[in-house]
Amino acid sequence: MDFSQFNGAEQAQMTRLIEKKQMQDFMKLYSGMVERCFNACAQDFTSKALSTNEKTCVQNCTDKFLKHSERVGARFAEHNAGMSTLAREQTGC
Amino acid sequence: MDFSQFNGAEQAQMTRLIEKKQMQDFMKLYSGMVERCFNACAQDFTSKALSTNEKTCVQNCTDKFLKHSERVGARFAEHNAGMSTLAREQTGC
Amino acid sequence: MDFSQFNGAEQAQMTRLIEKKQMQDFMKLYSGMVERCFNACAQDFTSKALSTNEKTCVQNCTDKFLKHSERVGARFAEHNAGMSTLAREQTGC
Amino acid sequence: MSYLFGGGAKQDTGAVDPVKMEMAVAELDMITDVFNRLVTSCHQKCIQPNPQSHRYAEGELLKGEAVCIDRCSAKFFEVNKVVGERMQAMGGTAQATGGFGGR
Amino acid sequence: MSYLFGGGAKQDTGAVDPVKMEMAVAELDMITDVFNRLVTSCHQKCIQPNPQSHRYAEGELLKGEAVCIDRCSAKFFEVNKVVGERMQAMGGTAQATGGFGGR
Amino acid sequence: MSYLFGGGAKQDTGAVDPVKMEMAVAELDMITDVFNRLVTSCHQKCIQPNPQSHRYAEGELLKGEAVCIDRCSAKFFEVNKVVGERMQAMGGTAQATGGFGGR
Repeated sequence: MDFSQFNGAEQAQMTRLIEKKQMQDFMKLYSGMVERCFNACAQDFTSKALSTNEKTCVQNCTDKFLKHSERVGARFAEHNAGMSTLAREQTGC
Repeated sequence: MDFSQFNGAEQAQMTRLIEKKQMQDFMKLYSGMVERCFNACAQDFTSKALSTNEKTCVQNCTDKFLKHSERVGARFAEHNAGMSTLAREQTGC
Repeated sequence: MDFSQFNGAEQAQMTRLIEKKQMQDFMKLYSGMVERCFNACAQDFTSKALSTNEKTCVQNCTDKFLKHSERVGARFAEHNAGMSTLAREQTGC
Repeated sequence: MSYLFGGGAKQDTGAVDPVKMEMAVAELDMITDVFNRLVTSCHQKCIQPNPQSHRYAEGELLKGEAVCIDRCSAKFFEVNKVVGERMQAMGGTAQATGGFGGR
Repeated sequence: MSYLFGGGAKQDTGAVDPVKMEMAVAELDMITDVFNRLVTSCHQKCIQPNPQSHRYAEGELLKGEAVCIDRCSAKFFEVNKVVGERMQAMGGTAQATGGFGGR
Repeated sequence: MSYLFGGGAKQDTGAVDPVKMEMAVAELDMITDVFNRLVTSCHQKCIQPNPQSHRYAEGELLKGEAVCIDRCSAKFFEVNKVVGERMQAMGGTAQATGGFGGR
């Protein structure tokens, strides 16, 4: 996203909106991970407590998912940076 | 959620927001149930009318899903009540 | 949706809201199609470039999905028109 | 999705009633939510019965697919009606009438 | 979903703090998001283990289904707690405490 | 997700243009929507090829998983580009250029 055509007031409002969106995204990441790791790891419903195996599975699932998201985020950022450079070269701006 | 630190104006606005969210949640429950029960029950596309079996299936699916949601909601409320009590005991508030 | 009980100011605001929603829906259609066609067509992760087969698959998937949405939209509009007519006949308005 | 919304006309201007607007927005949201679920469900039922093997050999809707979409949509509307009736029967305050915003 | 929200009382009126409201709305959104995921997950685990063959022969919750829902919910709360701890351990700024808005 | 957004600088203040803000918010929403779908799709393709049998024996990304994620992301960007071109070809007004908000 390129905010260079935004004036000061617009940039300030955009910053607030991005912060709000980041908080929402963080919470969605969190609840999405709960659902994902629950579905992958909780298999036995003859007991109401997590077994040791299930708990380890949830911990690994969480760690791995966070590392996955981070790596995908790095590729995404590179791609966007590449697109911006390309656009600048093509338009001469 | 604990609104005890909210002043009157804030509580009033929060009440309006919660009512709005409840309406949205209700509508999402409704459309989610249509999708879920359609996917579970509509299997035969050689006809455009629901068969008697399909219709019964949709009715049972709806009834069961509502009872399921209600039971999950009761467990959820108990859990949240327990967490609040625990937090009060730990913090002494 | 029936806006006949809306006054001018309300209609104007509603029109803006509908335009905003259409833009959001369009973007969701777009990203949903990317996900769908990616999942259906990208199968081989021994290479980072799309194969010719995969690319053709994505093109066909996109074309077909757009035609599918259009046809479903036509049925949906007919259904809603039918419901409105029925309601008018029943209520005499 | 312009085909979803008509629009009557009553040209006296006036103040905007926020509650009325909120209800209208909620209705609008529900209509598009239902529409999106209809698109997804019938795509699964009619276009992608076997996602693993399906390779999208052509971009046209096949005759059988088009017929399936029509029947699938009709069944979806019926399910919508049945679910709405059931929710009302169970004491829900559903205003659902089997239409999606149609009055 | 009225059972999700209690509400204390402190009756001095005053100005609305927009940041406080935004935090409260975000928390509210997260609670309902988690609740909806809980409903979906336990429905999959307890009611629809085999969607293809399941034809919904009755509208009541069977005894085994009810027991499964209770255990499934309890496990889901535990998973919620473990994920929250793990995110904090990995340097996340998660305020998650194992509750959903409970303090 | 701070890595997604850069931010130029042009310090003259002024009035906020609501249409411009709305376009920017819509673009922001689309970027995060695409990003979330990318995360989910590549998680399915690379980390959870068989959810039933997968028990998460370790919390690290395995070498093969990391390589898969890189290739999966690259393919996803290509699919994004092809879908955007196709929508334009079919008369869509898509401003999609193969980037996600990159200009």
